[in-house]
Amino acid sequence: MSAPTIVVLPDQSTARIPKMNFLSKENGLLSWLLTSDHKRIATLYLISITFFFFIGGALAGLIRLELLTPQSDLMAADTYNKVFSMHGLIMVFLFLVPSVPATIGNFLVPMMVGAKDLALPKINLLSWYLYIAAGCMMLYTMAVGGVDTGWTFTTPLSTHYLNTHVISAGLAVFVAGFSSILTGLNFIVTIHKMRCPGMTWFRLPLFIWSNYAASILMVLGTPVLAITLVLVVLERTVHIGVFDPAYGGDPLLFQHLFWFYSHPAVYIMILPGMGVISEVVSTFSRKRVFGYTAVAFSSVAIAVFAFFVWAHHMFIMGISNYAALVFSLLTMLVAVPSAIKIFNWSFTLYKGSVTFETPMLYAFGFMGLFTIGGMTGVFLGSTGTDIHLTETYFVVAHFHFVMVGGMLMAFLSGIHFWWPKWTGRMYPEKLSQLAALVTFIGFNLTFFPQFILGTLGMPRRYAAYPPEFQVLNVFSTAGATVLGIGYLLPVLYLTWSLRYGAIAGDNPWQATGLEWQTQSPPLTENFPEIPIMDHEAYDYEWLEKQNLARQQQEEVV
Amino acid sequence: MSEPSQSNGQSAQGEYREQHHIVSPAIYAVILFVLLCATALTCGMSYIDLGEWQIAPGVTLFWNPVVAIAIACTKMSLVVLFFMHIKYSRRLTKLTVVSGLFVFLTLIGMTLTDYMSRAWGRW
Amino acid sequence: MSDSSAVANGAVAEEPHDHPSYQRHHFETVDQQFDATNFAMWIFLLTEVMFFGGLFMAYLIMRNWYYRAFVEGSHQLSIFWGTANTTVLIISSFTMAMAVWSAQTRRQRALLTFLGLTFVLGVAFLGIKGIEWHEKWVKHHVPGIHEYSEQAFLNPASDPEVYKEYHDQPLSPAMASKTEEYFFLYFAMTGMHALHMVIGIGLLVYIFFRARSGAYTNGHYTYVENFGLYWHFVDIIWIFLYPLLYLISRY
Amino acid sequence: MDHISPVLWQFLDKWLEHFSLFPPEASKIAPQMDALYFFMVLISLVGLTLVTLLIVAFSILYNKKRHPQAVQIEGSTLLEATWTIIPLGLFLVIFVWGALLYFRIYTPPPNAMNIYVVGKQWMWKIEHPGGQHEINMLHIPINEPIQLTIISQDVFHSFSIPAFRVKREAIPGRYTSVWFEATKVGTYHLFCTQYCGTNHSQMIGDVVVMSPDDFKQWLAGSTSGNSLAMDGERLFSSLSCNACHNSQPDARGPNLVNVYDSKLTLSTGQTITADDAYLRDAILNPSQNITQGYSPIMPTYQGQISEEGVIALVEYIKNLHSDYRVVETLNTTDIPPNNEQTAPPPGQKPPAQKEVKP
Repeated sequence: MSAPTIVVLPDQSTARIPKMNFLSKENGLLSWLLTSDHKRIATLYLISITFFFFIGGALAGLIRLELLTPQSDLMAADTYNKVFSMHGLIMVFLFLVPSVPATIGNFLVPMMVGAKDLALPKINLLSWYLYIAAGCMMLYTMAVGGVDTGWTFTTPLSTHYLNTHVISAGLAVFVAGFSSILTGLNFIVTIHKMRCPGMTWFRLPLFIWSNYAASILMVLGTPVLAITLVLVVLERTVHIGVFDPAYGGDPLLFQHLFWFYSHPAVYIMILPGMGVISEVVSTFSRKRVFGYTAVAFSSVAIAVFAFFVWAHHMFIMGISNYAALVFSLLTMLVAVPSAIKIFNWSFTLYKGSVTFETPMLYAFGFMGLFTIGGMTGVFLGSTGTDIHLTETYFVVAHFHFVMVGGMLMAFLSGIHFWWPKWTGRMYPEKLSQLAALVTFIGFNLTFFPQFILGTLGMPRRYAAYPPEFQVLNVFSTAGATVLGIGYLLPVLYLTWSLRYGAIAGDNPWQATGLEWQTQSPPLTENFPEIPIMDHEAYDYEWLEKQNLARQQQEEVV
Repeated sequence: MSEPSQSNGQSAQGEYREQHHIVSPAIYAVILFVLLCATALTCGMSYIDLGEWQIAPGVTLFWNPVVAIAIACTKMSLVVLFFMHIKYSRRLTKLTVVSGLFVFLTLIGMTLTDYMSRAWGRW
Repeated sequence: MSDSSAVANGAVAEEPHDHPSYQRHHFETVDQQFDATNFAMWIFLLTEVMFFGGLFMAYLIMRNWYYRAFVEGSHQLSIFWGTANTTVLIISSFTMAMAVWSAQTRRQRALLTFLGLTFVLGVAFLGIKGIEWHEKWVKHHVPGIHEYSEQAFLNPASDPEVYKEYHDQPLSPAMASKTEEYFFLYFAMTGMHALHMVIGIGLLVYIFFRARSGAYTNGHYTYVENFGLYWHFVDIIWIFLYPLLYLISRY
Repeated sequence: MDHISPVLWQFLDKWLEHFSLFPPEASKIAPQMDALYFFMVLISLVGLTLVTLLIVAFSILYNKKRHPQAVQIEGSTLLEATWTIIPLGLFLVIFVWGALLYFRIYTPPPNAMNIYVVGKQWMWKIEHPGGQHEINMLHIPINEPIQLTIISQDVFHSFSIPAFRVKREAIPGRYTSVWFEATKVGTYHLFCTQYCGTNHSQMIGDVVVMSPDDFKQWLAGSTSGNSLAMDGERLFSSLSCNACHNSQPDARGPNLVNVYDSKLTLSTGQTITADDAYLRDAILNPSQNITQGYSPIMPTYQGQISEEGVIALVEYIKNLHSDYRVVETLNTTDIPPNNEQTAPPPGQKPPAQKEVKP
């Protein structure tokens, strides 16, 4: 079957969802809450992070509404502070960090390496429970009055000058941190020790490489945040500590420790997204990723460099100018691998045979927006311009381009791409393409004006602002509404498709990954018997041979 | 961190054999003895003033902490190598340990680049 | 990390014949299971290193800024109990290693003895720590919660048994107040370490009873081995805390 | 125009009235900053168009209808090298350019006029050397380098003047400094950009750039009578600093005449320049900054003097060029030194040797 249209759905009249699959194995709430099956845990994660995403999103909506007018008239200043703090905390620690790794990654890593499950299934479940505990603590914090430190817990503000619920928020982040440590640990072990026969490092899908890199960051970075928050909580409770100058501490020490995690955290958030894009772009251009090794190693390079650049968040904070130089230089180095990836993806299309299903559209969106996000990162990494642009809306726009424009696009792309594998059913194509378009437009309308606002000098975290900034803020708010619709649509039609979607069959995209060579939804142990990897990753000739063989069998029968 | 040579997790059974290397109690006993001696040594050392070294005006290195840390590191490596069987375990595990120390030193070192150069131009 | 290798679970029923009872269903071979869990333990210890790393960083900065305060603060610690504790912990590390050895060589009685010894030594360590902490409490050297007294540093002579040993100069009020930083770090670090000890002892009890039922002397000693790694790690942390907190210029 | 809804009309009106896409360039550094800014904008645009072009072109040329069968390509080391080295080169250029700018902005020229800024929740307090105090306002003369010495008395703040392209964090317990030279008369925004608590967004003010004459007038008009240094002098005597720092040969404290900007040797053997930061530190944590040859008898003034007080003292010491003032202060004051703290412990005869070399 040379060059079919990619989506080859089985004959819908006869097609059935396989009787035996991980969803139907056992029923009952308990079978879900006590499961050690990575696919079920991934599903649990998917539901919970979606929940928190929409809470965070609602808060974002409030922020945009408040900023519609120059005065702080919708809500009082301290309410506004609480709203954006909770938005930051929930989005960063309860959505972005676990988004791709804990859901898509959890679902795919074992299948992609050809294992029955993650190396430590119970630890995996534990990590979900930790996440839920963290979520509850965060909700508790919000219920009893919220916290207004911003997600950065800046000392001495957080330890000494605020009387909001810093402690419960801090502990929530602490617990969420451990949940992501356990996920990362599980991935590293699985990728090292659970690969099926023939699955060498350079036959791994790039999704695995990028999740591996992200896991390294999770495992090594997060504990530092954990201990830092413990010190903050201690300082707040016993009124002596190492961060408040009033006690002889050093607030910059907090900045160092905090950003030692929180900068790598940015890569924890974006790397898995990059992995998704590699898979999607390859599949829908029917072509091996251009420069496989380059992309693979650029992920590892990002992971390694990530530990050397954190102080570029502190250029104006009175760190030594010479240290600023060192960190700025290293920041420039870490920017390169991202550029490499972008170009490799675009060249994957070259001489491919490209189709434009929804995941591909999201992937295109990612490539465009991430390019902007990355380049504006260089604006902020260069010490000179950082002085003018940092702590303004330019920063806000920058990291929303990377996080929302990058990671969220990748997340949606991945969800659509693996939805048929996950549920065995297709989502409505046209509608989802529309959603992708709406998201893209809404996103740019929301966040691009903020670059200009930042250049004009509008500081971030302002409840009220000088009137000349209003016009652009109105644009931004308008865009936010569109964006909101763009995010609501997928939830609706994906839920709809659970019941009414067309039966997908094993491999609707004709993709080459091991996960597509098993039934969908997969068995609890993923494969009838442990597969043997006898070809390179993204080997479409191999796939076509397989298909031919299967056809002949069917003819024989 | 990733080791292509380690590549195939499950097929290469041979690699697992040395995992089960059993260290004889005699070695453990020797290590214990050395560790206790080192403890006594570091404790005694702290009562002697080993003096200091003027690297640059304002930058002095006191020998006591240096020696104390050196001894502690020796003890650590003994524990890691023998009690924790690193000496007999696979390259991947060794690599893990090394990378851990590396990142730890990164945290310390890179932070110190700030603290140490803050006063530059002020003396 | 430990539990993954702990108990056999139902899934073994798939092919009961060539699978030992303790092999988890998703592993191909026992070796793979051992290797994976052991590696997982090491990764976990990595995170632990970074966890304490933050504390060591803070300690480093504060010590360099307030050296005198740290010196005289550490003079308040009992070198005797400190050294005793180090010895206790090192020996417990040895007994733990021996426990692993007995599990490897399938000696159940020896295993139980050594686990028992390790447990006793661990408890002894906490006991000694308790004595030391109590002493600080009595001297009002617990920062924050129990009104802190700088008397011993403003006027060392007021604390004779320390004074006759070290003849400390009185600290200026500015510096004396910084001794609180020293004790904050002292309690943060030893506290965090003690917390790890408590967790360790808890697991130890669990292992002990599982070992009584012979769970680790049938060739499957992974759990003991991994727990050993954890125990040695806690020991290593103390090996560094000892010189950093106790041995700041005793001369 | 009555058929347009008034709301929409208001909006259009606002749009036309104040809608700007770029902040005014009102300082010497601003054009240099913008040069780099636009250079990077250019690079980003080139990069973006390149990626977009590639994607669009390939999607058209190689979409399924045109190009049903994909050609498998491994990759190309040459291309990889290209898009590794070219971005790297550009980034390094940006790095060097930015670093130059950074050092220019954060190293004030020696002839700069020094103005003190104290940030507190939620206001900026400005202290002119002439003793003029302002709140959330900063009046400065045009075409004259101005150095701001910034400190916060509670949490992190950040002193930002977008029109000048400068910004500096106000750190509790430490002086930071930034400088600029205004080039356009006018009134510009002054923001606190570091989140500092409830009324963070109220911590804004105006920077007024005036012609030299207007500035002189303003100074004369808004002076509080005595200069910052004189405030400092008053504080100096009321705290009876002069009990020890009386520049007598047998003084218990080092002589402060001309101490500013001189090299001091501390008891730790470390030599250090007595700049604002050092003086502040020496007042608040004397024990860590003992001049060689003196005993650590000075009590800490932590919590006893407000940041403004410290600034006044520093300014006083700065302007202390002859014993005359100190002696004067000595005579004018009748407050006895509070001896239980400042008296040297018995058995220690403080040496009379002076450490100050002008």
